[in-house]
Amino acid sequence: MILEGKFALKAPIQLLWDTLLDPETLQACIPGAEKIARFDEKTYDCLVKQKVGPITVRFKFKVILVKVQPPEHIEMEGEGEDIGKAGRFVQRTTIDLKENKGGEVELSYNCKANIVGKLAMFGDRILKAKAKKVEKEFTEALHEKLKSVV
Amino acid sequence: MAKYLLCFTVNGEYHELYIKPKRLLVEVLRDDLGLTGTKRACNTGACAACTVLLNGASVKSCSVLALQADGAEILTVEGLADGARLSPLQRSFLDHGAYQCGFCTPGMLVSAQALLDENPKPTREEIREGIQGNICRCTGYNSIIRAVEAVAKGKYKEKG
Amino acid sequence: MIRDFVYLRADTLKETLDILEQCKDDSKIICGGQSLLILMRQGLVSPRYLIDIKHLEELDYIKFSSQEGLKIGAITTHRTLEKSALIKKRYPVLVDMEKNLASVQTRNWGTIGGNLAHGDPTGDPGPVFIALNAIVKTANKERERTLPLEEFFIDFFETALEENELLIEIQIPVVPPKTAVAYEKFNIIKNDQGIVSVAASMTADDSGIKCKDARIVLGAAAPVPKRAKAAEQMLRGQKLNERLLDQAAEKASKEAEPVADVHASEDYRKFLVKALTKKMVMRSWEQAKRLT
Amino acid sequence: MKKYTVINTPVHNIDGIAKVTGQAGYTFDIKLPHMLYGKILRSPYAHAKILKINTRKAKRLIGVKAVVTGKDTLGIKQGIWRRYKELCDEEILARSKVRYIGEPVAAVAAVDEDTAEEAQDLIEVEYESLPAVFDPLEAIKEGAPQIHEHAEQNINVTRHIEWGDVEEGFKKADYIREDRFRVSSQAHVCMETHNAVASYTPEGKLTVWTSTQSHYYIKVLLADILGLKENDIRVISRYTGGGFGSKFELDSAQFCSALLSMKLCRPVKIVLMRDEEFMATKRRTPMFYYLRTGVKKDGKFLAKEARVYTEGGAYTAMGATALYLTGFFQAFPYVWQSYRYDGYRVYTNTEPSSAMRGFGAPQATFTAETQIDLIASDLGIDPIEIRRKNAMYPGYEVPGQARIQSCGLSQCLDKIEEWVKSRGKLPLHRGIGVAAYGFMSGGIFNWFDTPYAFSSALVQVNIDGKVDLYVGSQDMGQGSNTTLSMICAEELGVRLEDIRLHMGDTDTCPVDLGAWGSRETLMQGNAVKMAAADAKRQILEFSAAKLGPNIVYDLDIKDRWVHLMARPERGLSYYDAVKETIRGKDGQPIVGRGHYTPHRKGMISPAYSFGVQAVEADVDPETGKITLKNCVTAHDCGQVINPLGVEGQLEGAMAMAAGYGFTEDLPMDEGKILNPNLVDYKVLRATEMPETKVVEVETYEPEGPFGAKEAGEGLTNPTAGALSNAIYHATGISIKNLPITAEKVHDAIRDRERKKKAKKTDRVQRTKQK
Repeated sequence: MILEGKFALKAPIQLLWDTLLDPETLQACIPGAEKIARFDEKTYDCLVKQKVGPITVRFKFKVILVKVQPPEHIEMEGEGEDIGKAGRFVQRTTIDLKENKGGEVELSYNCKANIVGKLAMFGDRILKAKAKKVEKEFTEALHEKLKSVV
Repeated sequence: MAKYLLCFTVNGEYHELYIKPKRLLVEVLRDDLGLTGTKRACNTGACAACTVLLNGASVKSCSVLALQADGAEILTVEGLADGARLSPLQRSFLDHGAYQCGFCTPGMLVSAQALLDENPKPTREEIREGIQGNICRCTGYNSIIRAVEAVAKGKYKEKG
Repeated sequence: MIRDFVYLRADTLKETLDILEQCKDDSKIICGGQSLLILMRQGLVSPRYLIDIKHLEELDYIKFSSQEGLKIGAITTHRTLEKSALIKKRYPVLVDMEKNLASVQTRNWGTIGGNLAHGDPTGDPGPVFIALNAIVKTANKERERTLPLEEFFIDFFETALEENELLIEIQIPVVPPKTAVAYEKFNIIKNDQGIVSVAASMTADDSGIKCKDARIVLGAAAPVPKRAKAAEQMLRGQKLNERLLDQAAEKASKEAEPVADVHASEDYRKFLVKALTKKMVMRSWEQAKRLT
Repeated sequence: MKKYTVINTPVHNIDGIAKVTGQAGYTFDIKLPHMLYGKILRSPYAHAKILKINTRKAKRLIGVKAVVTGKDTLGIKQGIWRRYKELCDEEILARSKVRYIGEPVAAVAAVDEDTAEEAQDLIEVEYESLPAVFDPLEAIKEGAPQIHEHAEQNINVTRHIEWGDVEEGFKKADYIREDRFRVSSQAHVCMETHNAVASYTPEGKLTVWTSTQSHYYIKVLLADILGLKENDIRVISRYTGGGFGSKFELDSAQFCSALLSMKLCRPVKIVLMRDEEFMATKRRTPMFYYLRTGVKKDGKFLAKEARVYTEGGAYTAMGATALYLTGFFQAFPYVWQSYRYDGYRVYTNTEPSSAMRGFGAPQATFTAETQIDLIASDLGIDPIEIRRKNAMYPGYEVPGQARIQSCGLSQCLDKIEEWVKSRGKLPLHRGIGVAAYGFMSGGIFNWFDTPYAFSSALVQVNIDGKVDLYVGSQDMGQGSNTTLSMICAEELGVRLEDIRLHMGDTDTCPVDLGAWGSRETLMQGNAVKMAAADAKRQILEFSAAKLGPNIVYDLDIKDRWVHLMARPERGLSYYDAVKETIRGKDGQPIVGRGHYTPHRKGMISPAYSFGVQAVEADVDPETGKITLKNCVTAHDCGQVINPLGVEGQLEGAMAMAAGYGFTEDLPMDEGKILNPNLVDYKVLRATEMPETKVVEVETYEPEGPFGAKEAGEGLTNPTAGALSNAIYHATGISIKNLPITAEKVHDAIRDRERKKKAKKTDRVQRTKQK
């Protein structure tokens, strides 16, 4: 499944860039994030809890920054699995920052995510709906967070 | 994990069993009582191969906890015939070729029986709706519908 | 694989609520279990305690009075509703809805309370009961409370039920005069869950010319059964004509927030909402205006 | 005297009573003393290297008896292509690399299913994810990830068929039409999922009970991959709960249970769950089809060019045959002056696509028949007329490919035309679509490299006149047991109830290649007929002395009466004749043997069935929803053996094929099937089935037993095409992308409206400008 979108903020691009890569920002913005730590320069360790009705999953996964071109472009890949073995999660995300006229920065993202395992049995629709919701909450939170920094 | 007492009647025979609460009705029928006529084919409650009658109503035995059948009367495909004497529906299924691989047949027969018990003179449309929950991958259903219709029209009244 | 659990069953509602209070942190209620057991089999839900209420006869009833309307006990099966002469006479739309809800086997064992408490936005009863202005009654050890069904659904598979609460009754208040309700779902395989569904309740004014009230509820078109309030507003107080119907249907389709899946795209679902809204509003209106 | 006393009389299947009473025992029902339960761990990756598998934790779990991985195998790549080793490319338990989501990587045996499942979660597999490719058109591009070392640009197999001068044909054509199609996948959905119980004993013998279409194949393939002798393995399959092509290849349940049992010397049972069945038991081959067709004004077919790319998935499986057959049946059942086919099977990181009922022909028939209606409509010719004009006929030779002997296609067209006319004027938004088709009666291919006859049978007549019939074929619901018993009874001159058929056991039954490619009636039927004739000859030889005819050939048996053909009233009881014969043979029972292997019958099959189907459907112009109303089929299967069986096969095939036409599909996201369950995978239900009618067109097939040929598999060919034509006639819209969902129809109708509107405004504007 593909999630993509963009939004714009009035802020210096470097500041946005730094905030974005900060584990604290991520932990604050990713819904259900229980732990996000930087393992090394390129790797994050994450634990994210998600709930759909009676189903709760905890995804333990690594995110690796495969391509970093400050302050404009990041590509990252992540994968991991639910602690209860309900599914395995793989994602590839690209984020682009672009300075527009008038000091505005446009942030666009494209995330290809895939879940396999028992969870996938539960229904493509619900996973997609949930992902969409998580995406919305994340971008809203990020938007807020970034606004608060600038 | 503690086991619980399950008392129920299956095809007229009374049983008392100690089972784990997570056991499904289909599992107890097949594994504990050896009534393997009842099949299981989807794991999502979608195919109805496991249909049995519970106090006269058709249910999917894969979607009923065995303990919930405590005190109930169950009828499985093995209970349809009386010794060597097949039920009207069974005879009609034979005559109409209403089965092929036979794997869905037990569930199909029980569903059809439930339909006729409730509505002895169903229309063709009602028959279609009555067996709608049961998947058959072989026959294309129409021979099954003809078989049920024949029974409804009284063609199998005489004892077989 | 279903993980082991402790099976709990009490003889009365009161005792059941006591048990629920004690093990609320890690328990699930099972009634018909038609949805729950599938999740448990996948290993997606593994409660420590499973509380069985299937046999609680005190919750198995259909009552009607002209003052209070309809009351349905939570463990009433779909099939009981479908075959009830009372329901057939007074709420034919419910019989229609039930006849097309899943397979006979599921309807024989599954219950109305279980269906609603599962909180599946593709469920059939949700939209119809909301159109009928239904209220749910819940109880915990301490108290009972009621809330509109519309507020009961919170998110995908999430309801307003607290961990220590049980859904015990569904009520349909007295239906205003000259009111009719229609419901239909769109699917390819009959009795399958709807790709989308729409319930519409129309009330005609005394003269039978103008729409006095309208309630339109969309199923499988959002994380919860969703009222198309803007569309309803367009109809209230108006004389119905083709153009207005089209506009209202268009509005309802804009209010829908469907998600694409293997069965249909977002656009197609929105289109279906439009088509079904028009059809259901028309159908219920035609009935409503003729009522006395 | 009636021509036949047994065949052509409707009878219920001989295993019917067992099936309607729930007594029929499937592999799924087997429980052996001391039996363990196995589960298979599968890859969550579409393409990855296996770096390490740690089974320690799993093995430590109480109740777990063994865990096996690719390292415990001989690492032999297997496949039915024993004559073409490069096509044997699947290990079943991957050792170093996985190529699709669902590929087995480890298996565990434990005391019960739950423990095995728990252990599965404790096996730790370290993968290194590799770039993957899912679309065949992407996979053939330069720089695409390479899935197998030996296959550059991921091309697995190519096929070419050509006759006549295609270029010349196009030059002569008055009208040329090009179309592109995308034909989707389909899941088999056998009601009994793939399963096996394997029991290895210290004597070195392995017994495998399994739900299969070919116990002989399974036995030999297991021997190959386990390093055992063929005859140290016994494969038993009494009842098979459905088989539509996926059950004649070796599967993971069979292999893993055998491997575990050999390690433990205990019986191990593995039953695949429904999601595994969807993900990893192979599926119908999706295809990209390009068709270019040239015809005369009057509709005479001149030239056709077909180019096909098939989505092969991760392994060859039986996909190479599907590639060939789709090319062959693309030109069927018509006379083409020239034809050229180029097919490419491409590896992708998806579940392997393989044989499924129709074996490439449904894809061919859908595309060809849809295009024919478009051509007919473009030229203003009646759809049945254009088919009649080009129909194959008895004695026609498909150049270099096949020779048609019996062919009732024209009669089928007549019957269908009659029915279509009887429908009169149709209501609005309703259409009738027609499709013609044909299919083979058993494949001539011996990719398996068996030295045995393709089919053999043994008939033993006992002292009480009862007959034991031993066949190697497999009844998986299609009713071959009954058909074969009827053939035996007819030939021998006894009644059906005199026959006791034995099948599904490699220890006691002679070899037959199994139930696939519609081979049982003709091939196994011929073997049975020959065996019965052999036994009969022995009885007649002894009877001759008593009845005193000129020569033995003047005698016959019918309905248990041995008699002079010229004077049927003169004869003796069959029972007495049998007793005399056995006495005369020094007390030996009467044994007849028969076998069949097609010789000099072209490239494909010894005989072909033909038919025409009409589908009547409603299309809701608003939502695009399709409702099937009627389906009428005229089918030429030669001499009908069991009318009840034929009817059932035809209706069943139609239901499956209709599903293929408008509801069934396996959509994927990066190689992951999105609907691997029966809730989201839409199989037709009783409420969606239209009324069906079957019209038998009898012909006599010289190569078949009593003139019989295929009935049942070929019927999966026409429905999608007939439906697509019905939709076309109802709406004017032709959907070239299966399945024809309501949404696709809806979108096409809206699209057309928009274009019409745009044209109109365009015209209005231009008028204004003027």
